[in-house]
Amino acid sequence: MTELLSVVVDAVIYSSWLFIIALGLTLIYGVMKILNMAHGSFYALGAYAAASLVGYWLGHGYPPLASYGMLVLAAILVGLITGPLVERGLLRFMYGKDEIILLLVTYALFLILEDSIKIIWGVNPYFISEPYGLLGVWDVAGLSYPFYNIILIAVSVLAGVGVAVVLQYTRPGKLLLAVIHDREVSMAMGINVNRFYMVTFTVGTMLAAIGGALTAPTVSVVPGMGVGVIVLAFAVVVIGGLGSLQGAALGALIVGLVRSAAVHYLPQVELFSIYVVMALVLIFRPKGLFAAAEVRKI
Amino acid sequence: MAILEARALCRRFGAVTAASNISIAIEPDTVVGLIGTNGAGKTTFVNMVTGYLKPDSGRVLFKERDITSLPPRDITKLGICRSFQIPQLYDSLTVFENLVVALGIVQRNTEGSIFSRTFKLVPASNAALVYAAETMLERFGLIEYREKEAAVLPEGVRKLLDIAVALAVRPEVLILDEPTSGVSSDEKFTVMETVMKAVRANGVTVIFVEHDMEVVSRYSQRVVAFYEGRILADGSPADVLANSDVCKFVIGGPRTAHMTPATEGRNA
Amino acid sequence: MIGKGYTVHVLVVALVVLLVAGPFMHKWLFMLTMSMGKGLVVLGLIVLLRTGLVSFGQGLYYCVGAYTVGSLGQFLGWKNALVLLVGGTAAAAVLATILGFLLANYRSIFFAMLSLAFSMILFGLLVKTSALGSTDGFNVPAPTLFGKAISGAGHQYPLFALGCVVAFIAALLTNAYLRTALGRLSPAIRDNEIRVEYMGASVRNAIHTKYVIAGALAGLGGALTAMTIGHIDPEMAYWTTSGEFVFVAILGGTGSVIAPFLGAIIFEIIRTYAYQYSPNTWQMVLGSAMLLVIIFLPAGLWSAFAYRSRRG
Amino acid sequence: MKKLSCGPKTFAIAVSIFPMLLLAMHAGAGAQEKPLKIGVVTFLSGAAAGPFGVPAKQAGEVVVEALNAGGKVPGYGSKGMGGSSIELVFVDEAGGTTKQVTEYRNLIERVDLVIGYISSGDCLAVAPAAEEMRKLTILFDCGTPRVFEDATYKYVFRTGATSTMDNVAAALYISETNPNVKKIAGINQNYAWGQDSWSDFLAAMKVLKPGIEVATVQWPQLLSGQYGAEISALLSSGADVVHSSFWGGDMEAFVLQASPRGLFKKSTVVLTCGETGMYKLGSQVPDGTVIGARGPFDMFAPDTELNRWFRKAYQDKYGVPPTYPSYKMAQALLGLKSAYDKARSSNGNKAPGQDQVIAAFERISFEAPGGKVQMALGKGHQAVQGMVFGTVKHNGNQVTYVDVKTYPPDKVTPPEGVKAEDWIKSGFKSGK
Repeated sequence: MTELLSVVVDAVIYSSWLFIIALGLTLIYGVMKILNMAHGSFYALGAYAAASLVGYWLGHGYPPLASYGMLVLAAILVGLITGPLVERGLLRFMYGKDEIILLLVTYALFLILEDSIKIIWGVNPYFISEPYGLLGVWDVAGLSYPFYNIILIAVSVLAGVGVAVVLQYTRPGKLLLAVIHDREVSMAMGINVNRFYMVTFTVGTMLAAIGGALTAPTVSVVPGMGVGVIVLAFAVVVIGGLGSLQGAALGALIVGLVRSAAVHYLPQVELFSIYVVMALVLIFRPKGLFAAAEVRKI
Repeated sequence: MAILEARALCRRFGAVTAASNISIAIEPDTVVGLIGTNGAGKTTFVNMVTGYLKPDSGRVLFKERDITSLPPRDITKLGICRSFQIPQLYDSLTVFENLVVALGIVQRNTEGSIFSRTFKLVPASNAALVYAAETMLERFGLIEYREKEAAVLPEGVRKLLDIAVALAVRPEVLILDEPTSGVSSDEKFTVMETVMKAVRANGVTVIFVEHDMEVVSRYSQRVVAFYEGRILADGSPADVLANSDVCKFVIGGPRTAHMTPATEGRNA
Repeated sequence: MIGKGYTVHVLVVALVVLLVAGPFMHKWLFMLTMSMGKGLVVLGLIVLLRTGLVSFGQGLYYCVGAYTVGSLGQFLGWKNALVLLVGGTAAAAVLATILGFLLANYRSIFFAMLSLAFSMILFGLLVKTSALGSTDGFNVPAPTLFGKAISGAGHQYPLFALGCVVAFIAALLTNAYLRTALGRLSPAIRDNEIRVEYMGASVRNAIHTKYVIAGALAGLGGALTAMTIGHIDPEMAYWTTSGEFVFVAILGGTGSVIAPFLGAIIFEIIRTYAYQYSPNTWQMVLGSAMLLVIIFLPAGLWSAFAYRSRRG
Repeated sequence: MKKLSCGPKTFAIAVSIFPMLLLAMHAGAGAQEKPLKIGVVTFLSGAAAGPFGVPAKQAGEVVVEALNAGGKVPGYGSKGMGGSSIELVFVDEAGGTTKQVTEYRNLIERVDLVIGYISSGDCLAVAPAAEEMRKLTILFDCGTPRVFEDATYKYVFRTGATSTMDNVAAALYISETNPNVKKIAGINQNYAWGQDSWSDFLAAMKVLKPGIEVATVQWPQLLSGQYGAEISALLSSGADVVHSSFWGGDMEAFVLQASPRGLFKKSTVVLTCGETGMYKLGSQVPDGTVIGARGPFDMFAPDTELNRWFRKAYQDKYGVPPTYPSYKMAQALLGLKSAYDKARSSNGNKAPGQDQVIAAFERISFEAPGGKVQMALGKGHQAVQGMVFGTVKHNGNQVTYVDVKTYPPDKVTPPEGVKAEDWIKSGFKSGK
């Protein structure tokens, strides 16, 4: 029983981490129809930026508690700089090309960013573990978890709800939904699709960066940390249904649960459990769990 | 005996009844016009006959064979082929290639040794195909567009090519879904003329959905009027077009051909 | 469309040139043989790409082909290169036929991700199989032809020649196939499946066939690569490997059966020099090369070599 | 969208040309007179670059600089190697075995011999290629015993001991320091390295402590970075000892995530590759953690003149102390130098040919910063060395090591011709 509880707790923590990243990915796909391979690099950028910023902050003996603010600030900076730069500077010239070409463009971007990160930060690991331990631990089912995980969960929920609210209740959000639903029509309606693309991509980048920034204190920030994340996030959004918000949430939860169950009961299969799940979901729901059925006029 | 017969076809989309108890028997070598306002159920009927939609109840017979549950490709193989309200072309291929693909499949399905048919190894660029394609282009006056990509063709030409492709499949029954919609009124008759010439050359039974009553009365030997998923009238053009209900509900009804795809498209 | 008259001529000339020049470019033989292996996989990939399908799981068949060769050599002591090539291809083809029943129903990104999932599952299984050396993999004994070793110390030419001939035949057959009615369906299916069905052809069967062809070619490529390198490991089934194949496919272009081999060779060259002169930023070099091609040669490197084709 | 307006094009060029320029800059580096060119293959990118690749590369530079200057390296007075000066050509090991074999074949066109390979997979793949191309190749770090168990090579040497000794020694150390250990658990990366490490450790424990109980074995993915669930499983497993062969970032992440959750208090954690993280992470590694350095390296290295020189030279040049990969690279270079100089003297002080060097290399024994190294196994091609483990004890804010135990080679490595697996299962039979 207590083990079951810890399975769930571990799953929730892992899922919320995954969701933040997948959210950005699914948002970008939903609006721009780009499956962004560089998402993992944005995640890594977030982590490195956070490491530098928090390192500087604590290095100068500023109040440790504020380092949480630094984490978020780092992510926002990365988003605001990288997002527009990439979208305006590169992607916008690619719109209208095949999804696959766009995917390879982002793959090329990923390769370039990986080395850029290396050039900027070098290959040695960065540590900023203070924020992780700072708040102490809490006990669940006889196991202690750092409070930091609660921040992670909170941010993740916040991000999800935030995006949902914006889409549902604000005018730009509704317009964005229109773009997601039918690009041509919304263009005809005179919506400035390009601006939406830039904003969406920036927000998506920011989300990836937040994921990275929040992970930084719990890991050693090293080159290639973003690579593994890409396929994980892909699996999540595909399971959930590309471009679907609740899909990403459910997908993350499923992946999280399966993984943590595997770890606790069948560690041997952890390696490919996620892909088995993805295959099974696609076999029974060919377009993922929350796929929008499209009507083909003839 | 009828070559194509629909028996009591019914189909609903949620609250909308797109077809209620539609029964038509069509004789070989006739030209039948289907008229009716938007949403009257013409396209739904065509879609059910050609297997794109399955009726909720009722049957479709081709030469007394039940084809209700067959997928479009099998129905096509049997000899019923259709054109589309929105031309369905291979946009990245040239006009010529569009035809070659179609002819290639027919050739594959009908000619060649068992082996080459099962393994589909009839090379698609052999003289026979090219010749066949050329003649089609000739007949439909598409020669000048031979090497143009379908994507860049003007709407009228797209319509023609769409029909040409349907005809290339060598159907015994050809169903044209609004052959002249989106075609400028002065082009309308040229389109129909070319089609009819080609059709007569092959001796094909034609069913065509049409909004333009002049076109209908000029080319059809028989007219079926649809209204709210029912058949309002069925008979010679003169009788049907004179029928009071038809005048009231169909011809007098809103003539909004330009929004046809949008509205009827949903049913498709 | 594909299959312009000159394709065959170019293939013949290329084969002759390679076979004749081979003995005089010892330094390059290995790299070229590798490119042939990679090119074969990509050749299969363009059959799918022309149909509008992208597989991010060709590594699955590449790996199956390689492991078949490896296992036959390691455990059954089979060394005959031809037998091994056939074996690898067959194994891959069988698997592709089975999975094809499922994958033929998928399109676009879902096709890509499902194929990726399958290859990652194989990767996981191999990593778990310590009998096959887990991630370290194992070495493949040098293949023989007519009883003679055709690779190894000093004389790589025979294997290189074999690779060229195999690639040549594969390219020839694929080219012929792409010109058949079914082959010509590829762009039609990509453009408009409904119309294809209304021409009396089964999109599903067409895609299934193409998937099997792609799988078989990937298996062949894997088999050839395994013999060339002499070592195999699960990395061959990892998604990055499959990604590289797509990369090469786009690099070379899908316009001709020659493009994959061209793409593979140029890819190898770029990477080799990037490794040599820019060991710290070789990824960046590859990435930018990709961008340049996508921007300036949207139809792939091939379009630069071929005379301006209609859509070039 | 097929055509692009001029603006974006020029921009795109800018974007993509920049790296090309970088490439061109690198291309500038050429060669002079006729030095001994050594290709050095280690990780310059990816997760293994920071902990292994770069420290090894830097050690290579330090040692070669000193050797070329001459008279700097204690015990290795003569200039260069076999008379000629040394030039290093670095290549990235990242990208998997397929790429590495290709790159190896390209590399040997440009160099006289090759030192390299951290990944066991690469070692296994490259060794046959080396034999085929008849090129002297020294494996300096990879751990798998399979290299010389599955085959014998003429042109391939390995100057680092196999990973067998890490885990056998770990088992010995545990059974001595925790005599009443009942339950053991493991968390190892789900690939060959992790699997072999665990199976060696487990087999050894079974021999040393019959009836030992396995609480749980965790197999997270390589570079997964998220170990929350695994740590929960380990915590609830109630194991006395947790074995982990995690390296680099994974090891560091594991420590960061596990230590606040009290795993290190609950059980004794053995980190067979812990050493690389200690300088940056020391404060985070709780007392009682058992640390290995994959040999008598770094803090476990003997206090010799050579070691003092190496530490100082490295520290002076790079501002950080050398870690075990640095030691292993130095070891490879010094072993090679010993062989070259020996071959030269037996060649009437003329520059020796490759075969003479190989003959001299076989069964040689030489001094390295880590102490004496003997090329005892694999027909004289595989080094053996002692293994050391110690326990972390914080002394104020300074990390010290207590209960440091050294195990001689014959205690932790199988005799010639015996597979490590069988040797362990047989209860470490000395063979003689």
